[in-house]
Amino acid sequence: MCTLGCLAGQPLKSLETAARIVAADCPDCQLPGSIKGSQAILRGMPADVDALVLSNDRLSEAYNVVKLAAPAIAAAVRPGQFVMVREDHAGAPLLRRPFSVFEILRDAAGEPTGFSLLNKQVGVVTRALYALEPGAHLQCLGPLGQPFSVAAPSGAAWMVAGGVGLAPFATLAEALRAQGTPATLFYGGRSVRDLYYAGWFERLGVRVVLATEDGSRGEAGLITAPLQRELAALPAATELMIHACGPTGMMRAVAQLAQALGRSTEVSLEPVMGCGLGGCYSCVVPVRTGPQAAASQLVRSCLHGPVFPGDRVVWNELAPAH
Amino acid sequence: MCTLGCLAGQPLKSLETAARIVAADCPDCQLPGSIKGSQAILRGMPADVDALVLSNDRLSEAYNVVKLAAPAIAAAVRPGQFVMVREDHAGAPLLRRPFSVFEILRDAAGEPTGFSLLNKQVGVVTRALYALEPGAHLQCLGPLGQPFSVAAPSGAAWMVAGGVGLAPFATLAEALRAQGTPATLFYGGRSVRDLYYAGWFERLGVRVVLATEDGSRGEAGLITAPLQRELAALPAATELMIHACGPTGMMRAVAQLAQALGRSTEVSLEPVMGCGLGGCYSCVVPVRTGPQAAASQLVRSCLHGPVFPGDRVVWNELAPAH
Amino acid sequence: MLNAIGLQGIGVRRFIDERLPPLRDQRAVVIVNICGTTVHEYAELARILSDAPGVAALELNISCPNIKEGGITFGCSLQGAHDVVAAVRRATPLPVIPKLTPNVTDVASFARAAEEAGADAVSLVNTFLAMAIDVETRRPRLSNVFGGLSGPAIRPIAVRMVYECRQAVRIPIMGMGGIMTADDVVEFLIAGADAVQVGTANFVDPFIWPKLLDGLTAYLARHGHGAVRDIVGTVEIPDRSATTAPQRIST
Amino acid sequence: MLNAIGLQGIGVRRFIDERLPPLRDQRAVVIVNICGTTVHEYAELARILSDAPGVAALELNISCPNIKEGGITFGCSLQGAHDVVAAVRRATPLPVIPKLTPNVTDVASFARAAEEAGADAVSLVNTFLAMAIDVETRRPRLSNVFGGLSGPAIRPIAVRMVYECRQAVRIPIMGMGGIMTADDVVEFLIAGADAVQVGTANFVDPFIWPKLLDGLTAYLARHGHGAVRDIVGTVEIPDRSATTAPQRIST
Ligand SMILES: Cc1cc2nc3c(=O)[nH]c(=O)nc-3n(C[C@H](O)[C@H](O)[C@H](O)COP(=O)(O)OP(=O)(O)OC[C@H]3O[C@@H](n4cnc5c(N)ncnc54)[C@H](O)[C@@H]3O)c2cc1C
Ligand SMILES: Cc1cc2nc3c(=O)[nH]c(=O)nc-3n(C[C@H](O)[C@H](O)[C@H](O)COP(=O)(O)OP(=O)(O)OC[C@H]3O[C@@H](n4cnc5c(N)ncnc54)[C@H](O)[C@@H]3O)c2cc1C
Ligand SMILES: Cc1cc2nc3c(=O)[nH]c(=O)nc-3n(C[C@H](O)[C@H](O)[C@H](O)COP(=O)(O)O)c2cc1C
Ligand SMILES: Cc1cc2nc3c(=O)[nH]c(=O)nc-3n(C[C@H](O)[C@H](O)[C@H](O)COP(=O)(O)O)c2cc1C
Ligand code: FES
Ligand code: FES
Repeated sequence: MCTLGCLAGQPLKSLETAARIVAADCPDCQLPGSIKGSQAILRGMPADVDALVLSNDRLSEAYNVVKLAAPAIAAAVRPGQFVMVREDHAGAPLLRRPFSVFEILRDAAGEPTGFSLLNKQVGVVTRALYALEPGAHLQCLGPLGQPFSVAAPSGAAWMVAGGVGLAPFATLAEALRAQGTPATLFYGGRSVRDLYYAGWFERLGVRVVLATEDGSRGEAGLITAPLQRELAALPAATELMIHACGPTGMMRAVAQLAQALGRSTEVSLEPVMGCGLGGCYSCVVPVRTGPQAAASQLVRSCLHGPVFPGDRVVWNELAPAH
Repeated sequence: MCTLGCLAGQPLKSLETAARIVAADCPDCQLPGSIKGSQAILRGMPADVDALVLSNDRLSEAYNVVKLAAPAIAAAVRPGQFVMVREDHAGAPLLRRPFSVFEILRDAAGEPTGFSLLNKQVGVVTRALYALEPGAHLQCLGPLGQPFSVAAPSGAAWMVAGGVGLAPFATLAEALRAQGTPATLFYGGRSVRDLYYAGWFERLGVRVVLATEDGSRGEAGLITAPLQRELAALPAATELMIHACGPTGMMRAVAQLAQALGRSTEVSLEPVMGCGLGGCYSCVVPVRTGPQAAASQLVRSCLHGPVFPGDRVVWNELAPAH
Repeated sequence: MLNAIGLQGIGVRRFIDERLPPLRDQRAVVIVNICGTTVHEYAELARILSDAPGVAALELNISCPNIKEGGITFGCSLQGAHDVVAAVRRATPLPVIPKLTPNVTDVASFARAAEEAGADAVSLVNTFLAMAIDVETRRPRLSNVFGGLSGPAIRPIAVRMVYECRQAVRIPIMGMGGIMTADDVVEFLIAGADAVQVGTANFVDPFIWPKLLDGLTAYLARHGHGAVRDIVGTVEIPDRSATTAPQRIST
Repeated sequence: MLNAIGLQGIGVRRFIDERLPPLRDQRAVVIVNICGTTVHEYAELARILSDAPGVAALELNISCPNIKEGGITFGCSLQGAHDVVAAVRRATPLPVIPKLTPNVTDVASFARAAEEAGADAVSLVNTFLAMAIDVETRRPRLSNVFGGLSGPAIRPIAVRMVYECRQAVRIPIMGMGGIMTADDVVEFLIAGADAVQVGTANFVDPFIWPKLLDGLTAYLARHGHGAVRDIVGTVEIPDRSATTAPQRIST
């Protein structure tokens, strides 16, 4: 209910001094409410970093990778979490935009110093991110959201990425490799021009399966085709967690394929997000209250996601098929 | 009347194609109206330069000098002309701000390469100009406005500057020296902290007379005191033009002193300007239709000024004495 | 931006004598914006301008927030708006284009009143009545206390109003309010404007015209349209059930 | 920003059971914003909340542009606004604070109607009804077609409305609309707001609260004031004749 904080949240006629203004932490969102005098109690808040742009590598006409100095975020982030980014130029939109943390950058001693964003131009802010020059700054708030669960070492982990949906899997792949979980990346795009960093994952020891709709790299067709074959071939005893990120139609197909074979999935949804902190309710998605439940409710994907169990998402209500 | 151009300035029902849209050059302002097809006829328009910030020299807590690369403007500007500046950051105001061209920057061969601004912090944009770092860019439109008349070599020229009103006199001093006119700068401020570049003018061969209200440099009191003394002492036969720029009260005093002794003045007014091109009418000032005329009219100081004969300004209507 | 410029017109006689001839020489299509303090004055201005060669149409400013008497008082009353338009309609054979104020509860009803009174088109929007205070001096930033808000801030409200009027009347609409880019021009056209005007953007960038025109031409070409009219009012209101993931927030 | 969030409340029962207790534990002063579709529903909500310990006041949302039925229909009719406030007034001993919409011709008359109906204060402004179109798809950017415009764009209009209401009523005013900085807070207070609310800025900068509070405290200290009330409504309307050079434009 606290989409608004009231600077003078007390009986109006007794509003006296700024120092007496007291609001409260409402349990409903992550926006801080508690302000005692001018001493804000902001424990547990994500960091808001004015991150220096170290480099901007343009991969193609649409994709680029921006490296940012932001030790506080890099040290805290877990696979699948995101940052809310603000681009500061005249005419820039007011609201921040959500981006997955892509690579973690480290110094020679292995300490996290920053992270990169894998960006695809689709509108105003993503165009500005594409045009960024080193030396510029980008305001980044994070890490935010619920991370992927990292599968137990005994099992296997498959990642299914469509296009820019690759972004959250760099950190996940590193976490999986760190604990020795065998990892596979199923990675699809329209054409070879939408596939990047396959070598990066291979060097990490991830098995990579590629597909392009136009057949310009890997198997011709949708990535769900090889996924389905391998799923059918996998011994039932092998523990498996499938993580998917990409177009909604792809994630839906992956979740339904897996569910039919009794496999668990986690999908990373990408609704439009206004704040990333639970304050604006722009990002609500319909999820079932239990795995089999008929009842569903709208939950904010910035707080309760962006990662959700695939079988909890009410796909029909999220994005009906055409 | 053309505060607005109409993208489809023709009978509405016949609006057909973008290519057929034709508007017109209205003689009333400098905004271009003539658009034939998509070929704009923009001859005679000032240059709009995305100028690189070469350096920013902070003279004090309030004053600074920003050097800008802008050959097109530097080559065209005449003493007393100004540029409209736009600072491009989120939250920056929409409208540009007027600034006098201060120094002309030249390369080793003497070719104009850019210019500087003498800036004093008073609000949003002037604060941003104070904070500028080299490497940033500033959008500058100019040169604009009517320049000072440069006195004939036979006569003398006096410049009277208050605080940041010094700005238009660097180019005027150079022009006067170039033609051998003896030049004096009367330069006043609250304290020594408001006086800069006196040495710069002296090195150019300009005689400099200083006054500060607190007596911390030069004569104690207002700059109009030494001005009045020297005016009274000047042989009537000596041709003289007095140029003044600074607080309105100072310019008014100078104009009235001079008029009483039959001397000519030019004052550079500083009303708030929204566009600098005659389009918005925010900058109108009351001027007499002739030197002795009782009748006055409102004219736009961006087009017909900022420099006006001191005896034409209707000071009472411009800024009544308190 | 906030302005309290007032109307700086030089008077109808001087306009006809001094401004109109050079415009006529350039074969410009001139729409004259007029403002009066009484119904009679509007009609009189219209009559005088009808006799001047080179005037293509009259825009009636019944919405200037910077003129105490007249202007906005007609713009905020349905009866007043109707009376002014009807009087000017009787006074001139020229196309009559009342310009509506956004400072009303239901702008579409004013468009309807204008159409019923015989307007050939409507223009909208004029500026929003607004105020800014300098916190250091505690004085209003404008000497006039109030001013008119224009520029990009008002665009989403202006687009909504153009869309509402498009549903309400059949006469052409000239849309405006905060146009800064060619995409903004297209947005007004798609919402239902037959033509657009651009004010504030000129002050920020005097080279805005060729940019808008080139951008508009490129947009039409890219989408396979030969004429502006092909996109006028073509906003697609999606069928709720067939929508993709709902978008609840923007910018 | 443009929003069509709708009202995502969890219902009054769950609010009382789940949200209120932890707020009460923190000794928070809770003002509950309620919205109904009939006068009866508003009164019923007020009655239920009056019995729940820990509610300090009720803000009546009679101005939400995102709810078709109710809300805005009360906010745009003087009689409707009066009736809702009067009914809630009878139903509760709690302070009643109707929240006014800016989408009207004369907001001050609504403040007056609220005062006459027994409101303890008024809040203003809610969002402006607005629309944005994606020019590539030609669809409205919001699935809902229309949304509410908030944020810095609307501030000069909101400040004007607070000033107008301050001249019209004696009850306290909660001002809001586009507050992003401490100077903006001060501007609303000087215009006549007794308190302010901040919405959109939270989404852009979750650390906005301490910044606003520190800035407000610094402003008061710098100007020698001990309390917020010392600056409420202190805008100085300059005497025309004694003014310095007139300012006709801003920002
Ligand atoms: C948790 C999360 C992580 C994300 N990670 C990445 C990432 O790593 N790399 C990346 O390039 N993108 C990522 N996105 C998507 C990215 O946030 C949007 O592309 C971006 O917000 C668009 O902003 P814009 O200003 O460029 O587009 P706008 O100009 O605002 O809009 C252009 C078009 O894009 C659509 N759009 C706007 N926001 C989104 C969105 N969130 N998802 C889908 N369509 C949208 C609009 O409806 C419109 O049609 C992520 C989104 C979420 C929610
Ligand atoms: C022809 C011309 C040449 C100028 N040359 C210089 C120069 O070389 N160096 C320099 O530092 N300044 C110069 N000025 C003044 C400068 O334009 C203003 O200080 C500037 O516009 C203030 O912008 P801001 O955003 O910092 O202030 P804002 O935040 O817009 O306003 C802060 C305060 O300054 C006042 N103000 C705004 N504009 C002006 C103005 N034009 N004149 C006086 N007060 C104003 C406002 O009323 C307000 O009280 C010049 C002005 C003109 C018209
Ligand atoms: C400085 C200025 C002067 C204006 N003068 C007039 C006028 O004389 N008559 C009129 O109908 N509208 C006038 N307007 C309103 C504009 O025509 C236009 O309706 C409004 O500014 C919205 O468009 P914009 O955002 O493109 O400026 C003026 C606007 C500005 C900013
Ligand atoms: C996402 C969002 C949700 C809102 N929800 C409500 C609401 O539930 N009730 C209400 O009275 N106003 C609501 N508002 C309006 C705000 O309370 C406020 O009146 C308006 O946004 C102007 O203030 P701002 O510019 O500081 O946001 C909402 C505004 C936004 C942006
Ligand atoms: S609630 Fe604002 S983005 Fe989730
Ligand atoms: S007319 Fe716009 S500044 Fe002079």
